Amino acid sequence: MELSKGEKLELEELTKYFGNFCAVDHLTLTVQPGEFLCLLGPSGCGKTTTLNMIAGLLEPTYGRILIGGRDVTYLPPKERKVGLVFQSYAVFTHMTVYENLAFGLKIRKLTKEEIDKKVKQVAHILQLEDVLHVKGGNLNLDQTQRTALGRALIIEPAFFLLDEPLSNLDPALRAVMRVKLKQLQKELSQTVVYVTHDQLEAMSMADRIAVMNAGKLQQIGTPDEVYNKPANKFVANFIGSPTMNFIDCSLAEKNGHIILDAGDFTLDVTRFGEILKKETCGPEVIMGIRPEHIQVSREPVKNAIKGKVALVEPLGTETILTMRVGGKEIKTLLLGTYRASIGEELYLIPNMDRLHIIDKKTEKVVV
Amino acid sequence: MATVKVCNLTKKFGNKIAVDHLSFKVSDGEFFCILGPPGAGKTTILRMIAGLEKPDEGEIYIDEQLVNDVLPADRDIAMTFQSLALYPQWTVYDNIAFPLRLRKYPADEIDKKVKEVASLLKITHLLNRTPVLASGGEKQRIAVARALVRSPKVLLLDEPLSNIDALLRLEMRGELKRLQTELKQTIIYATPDQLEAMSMADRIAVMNAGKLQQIGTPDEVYNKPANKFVASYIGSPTINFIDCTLTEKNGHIILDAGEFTLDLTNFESVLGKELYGQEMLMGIRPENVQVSKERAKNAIEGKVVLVEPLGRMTVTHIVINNILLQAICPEDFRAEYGSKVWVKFDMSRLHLFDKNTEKAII
Amino acid sequence: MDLRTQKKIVTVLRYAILIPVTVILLFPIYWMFTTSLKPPEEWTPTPTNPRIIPTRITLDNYVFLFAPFGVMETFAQFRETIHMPLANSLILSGSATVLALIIGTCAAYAMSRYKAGGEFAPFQLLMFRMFPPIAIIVPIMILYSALKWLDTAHGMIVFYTVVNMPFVIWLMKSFFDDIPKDIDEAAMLDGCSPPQVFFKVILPLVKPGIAVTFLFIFIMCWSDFLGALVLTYRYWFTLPIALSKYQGLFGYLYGPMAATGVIAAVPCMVIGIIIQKYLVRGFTFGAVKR
Amino acid sequence: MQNKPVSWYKRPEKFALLLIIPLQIIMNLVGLFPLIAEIYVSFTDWSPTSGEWYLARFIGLENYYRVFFRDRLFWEAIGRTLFLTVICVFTEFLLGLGLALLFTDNFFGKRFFTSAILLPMMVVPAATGYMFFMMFQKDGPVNAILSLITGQSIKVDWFVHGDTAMFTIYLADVWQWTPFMFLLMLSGLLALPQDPINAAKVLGASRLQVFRHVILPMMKPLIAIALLLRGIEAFKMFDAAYIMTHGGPGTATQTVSMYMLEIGFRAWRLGYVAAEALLIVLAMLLFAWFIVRPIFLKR
Repeated sequence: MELSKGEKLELEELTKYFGNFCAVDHLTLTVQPGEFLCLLGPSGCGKTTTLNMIAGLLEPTYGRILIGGRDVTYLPPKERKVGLVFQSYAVFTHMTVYENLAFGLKIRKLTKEEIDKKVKQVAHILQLEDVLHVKGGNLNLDQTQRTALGRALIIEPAFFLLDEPLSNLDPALRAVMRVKLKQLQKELSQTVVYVTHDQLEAMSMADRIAVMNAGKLQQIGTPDEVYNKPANKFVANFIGSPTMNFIDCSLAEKNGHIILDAGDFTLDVTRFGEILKKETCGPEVIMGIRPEHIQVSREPVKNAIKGKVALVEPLGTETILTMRVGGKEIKTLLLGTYRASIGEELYLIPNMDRLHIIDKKTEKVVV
Repeated sequence: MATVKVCNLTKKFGNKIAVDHLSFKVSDGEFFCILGPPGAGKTTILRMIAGLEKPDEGEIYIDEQLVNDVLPADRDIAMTFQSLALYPQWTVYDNIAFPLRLRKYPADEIDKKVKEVASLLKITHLLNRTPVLASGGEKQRIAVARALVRSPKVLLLDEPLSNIDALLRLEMRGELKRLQTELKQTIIYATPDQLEAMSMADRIAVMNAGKLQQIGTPDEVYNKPANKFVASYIGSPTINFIDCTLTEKNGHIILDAGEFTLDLTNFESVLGKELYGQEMLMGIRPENVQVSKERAKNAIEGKVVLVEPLGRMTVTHIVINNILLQAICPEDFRAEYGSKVWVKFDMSRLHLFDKNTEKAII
Repeated sequence: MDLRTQKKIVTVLRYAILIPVTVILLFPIYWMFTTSLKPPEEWTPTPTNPRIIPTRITLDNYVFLFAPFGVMETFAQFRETIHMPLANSLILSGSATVLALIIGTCAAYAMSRYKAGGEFAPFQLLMFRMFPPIAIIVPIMILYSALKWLDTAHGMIVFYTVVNMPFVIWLMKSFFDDIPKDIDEAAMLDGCSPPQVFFKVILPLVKPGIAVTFLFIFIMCWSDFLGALVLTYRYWFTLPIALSKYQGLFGYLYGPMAATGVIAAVPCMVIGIIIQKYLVRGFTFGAVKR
Repeated sequence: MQNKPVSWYKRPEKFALLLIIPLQIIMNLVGLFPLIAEIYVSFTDWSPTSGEWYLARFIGLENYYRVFFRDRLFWEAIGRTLFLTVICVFTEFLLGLGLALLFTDNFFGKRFFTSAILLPMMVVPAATGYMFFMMFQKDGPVNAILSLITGQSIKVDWFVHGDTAMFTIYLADVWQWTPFMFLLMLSGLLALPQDPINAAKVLGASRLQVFRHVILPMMKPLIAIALLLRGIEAFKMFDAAYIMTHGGPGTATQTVSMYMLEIGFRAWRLGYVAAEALLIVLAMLLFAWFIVRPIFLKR
């Protein structure tokens, strides 16, 4: 059997209302064949609703869904051939792994021999041969997950929909499964739409990430793009851990220099002058900088910000320092173990190339 | 404020040994973490100290006094539960005031103390509401406030941050640590999350399957793990383990991993002759693996299977034949699936474990 | 088939089944209610007129039951008032329910939290409830005839308390089990002694559960037929017995009989609708929650 | 701290004992003591009309011998009750499950229909008996409606013939207890995890296939409990049936409970009924221990 390759998925203006509540708002996006797309957002952002509409479990209020160019918006799930893997895996606990895998084929009335052949093949790919006759309820998490994958894979789906498939695993296993899943996707060149609220997972696996919030698409781009060039404050805040520092500032011009004034310190941002003039609505802005883009020095340095250590959190691989600058708190992330005592005065050196300036009104990232 | 000492503490549930001859001492004002995976016996330890569970063996001392037979109400210990166990029928104020009322404090003193602790934990605005409607983080604060209000000798916290979302957890972590530093409260804190333990604790007791694995400061357990379990449990991404054997060749001590060998002659002093020929487990943390796209002397060739750009760093998964390695690379490191890279280890940060006993040798 | 067409078909089918089923299910109740309000000439249908809708509504049937004069004088020789059975039902059901609740709630807490009475105690109670009541009544008959408790209020109250005890224990235990044990333990660490935990913290928490159990046990006592049939004869018989007794006396006076039925049935129906959500829990001894 | 004396009732074990003692007293007084008396009485020919129970004549195993070899009516009543139990419970289960399936998603009037369907189970069984007694009279509404539908004059005397009388009892039980099955099945359906059902849909299963292959197997434990509980209750069948037929015509609709009532409390042969009651209790105990307990404890 030649397993089918993934197909293209298009969503056009997809919208879903529950009563007056708009769960998904004019969502338009295209997933290319063989692409790994992550739908990332906090819980309640509409990603599960989107997924249910794609699978055919929910009827959209408005908009179209196309699979491989075919309009499936109002077709029942049966005619869509979507490989859906649930967060809970939803393996049939009363059936053996074999019966689980065979389910989709039995429904389609394939002959016993065909079913047997395909089940054995999929079981081989997913290394499920040893547990074929174990009941679904007696599997461990890892096997359960592979069974769920296999059950979806066997019907030769047009593409895969994965709903937080790793959130039930412990961190160590999660890291391993991330690698395995990604490898499998590459080898079978499947199209995958992967729903998650974990930005780390999205960053590490996706070809492209679609960030959603409150039913709206916030940004779509490669992991590097959403990390380095977030479109707005929401994306900047949601991606990256520990989260980006946000400091309310105002812009002012002094002697031909553009100054970012945070009250307790100022930064010279003349270099962004052109863009700032064009894009901001007023002097009120938010400065955003990731903790990993702030260096720390014990000696005074030019352009550095003086602060006091408020908290030291050694995490082994890295250390988080929380610094108090005037009335504000700024977090910095340093690789390795950094020893500092609480109350100690240190100098913070922000990496100006990595500085973001966000318009306070529109919350758009300007720089 | 008080000290806690447990000696030979043992608890069995049926045939299962939940806690196995555990001894430790927590000094006055210390932030002591009990770290371990689910089922390690963390909660059972806290429950025994609180008096909710009777130990099968061993003694518990609070301030050098044996408390094995003292009712929980009389031990002067406070504990927060994983489920928080707030009283849903009362307001937040009454929840916090309850322990004081039971102790027959005068009303004005209760009022003063409740308000004090509420403002300390920033929940003053919630006092007249029921806890049912509070958010996860707020409930957490209410539970801590209820525990702190009567200044107990010891505060036991059972996975207090496990039910709140990741962002808030980070914030609460800092706040709890600051609170403890301010109040100098003795805290015993149980958690399965190594990051929490590392960032907050003065000392960490790592537990597994009821047995104590190691006690030490965060630095000690991270840099000098006592055995394989501690090494693998602490640190994220997790440490790499590679099966290998120790041999001697021409006066050099050689670690043979099949795909590559390492010269360990520098460690001669700790590697006794009796270890030669033994099966070993080499451990190296991902940050001590250097990856280069260029061939280099003494570097080992491998193939990239996954690049995880995490923003501040890039975790690269590499296979050397059938050995899987994780390495932390600079944030701008990128490589194609399947491309060749060369790997070097930081030999000063190498760990070596006996494969049978899993005890650390280096 | 299109998702939207499928939905329409399902909707049509659903109502096509539900409406006739509901009509059939409600018809007997409807018939009893309307008959209790019909004048004598409309009690029985005729070949041409099934008399489904009464043409004239009257309260005579109820007056006939409560006041021994004035209405339907033709049937005067059959007259029996229902003051006594109604009062008996109220007194016996009320007292037995309170008694069962006090004893049962305490015991259920002890079983839920302290496993008092051993692991099998709750199940033994359940088995007790499985026997046909007639098999339980025989030994009680022996006891009561020895104690001279037959046809007495205290005899009936104790009887109802005992036969409904399994319901109280299982229901209350399921309500206690719903409260995490952590609450008890938190209260203990806050400084409560075990009695204080029970009375100050837990009991107020299960107030809704106690209310539900009270109503449930009340309808169980109120509905009892066999117990009262065997253990009472003259003074303490209850409404269901009255229904059966009068059926022999004036069985074909459908109007007054239907009125008696309505009086017996209404309290249970009202209570049943109030505690609808908990009925499953009650009848399955807390095994199935909703 | 540690030497403070603690009042005895504050010790957890003592307090638990204190809470459960009233239950022990009342259950043993009304449960255990009479049971012992009953066992004794079952070996005598006691009848309350002939004097006190402890003075009755001891006749050894004669009562038991008669139950097993001389009492055709008793075994007929058992057979009849079992037959009724099986067909009633089976019908109620099918109807209840079928109705419950219509209620798994939202539709207009859901609350009304739920309450309407539940109403019959809240009617006092004795009142149900009288309701059906009225309805199935020769000049009652059932005959009238049947006449209206068929156009012929139907005058069935339902309670005069054994078969039709049994049928009315069956109908009354189904009417009263289908709502209970409905409620149980509905709560079971609503508690089912939705993911496996959706998974089956996405894999291409039709509604019927989802029901057969996924919903039904997942409902199995609940169905077992429902059938058991209802079966036990149905076996006790008495109230409504007694009011409708009094076991008649003859003994054609006599259930076990009715038969024992007749022998024990109309003919006053209490020694003999004690033996029968003990046998039934014994049978139920075995049934409970080996069949009910495993199923119930699994929940």
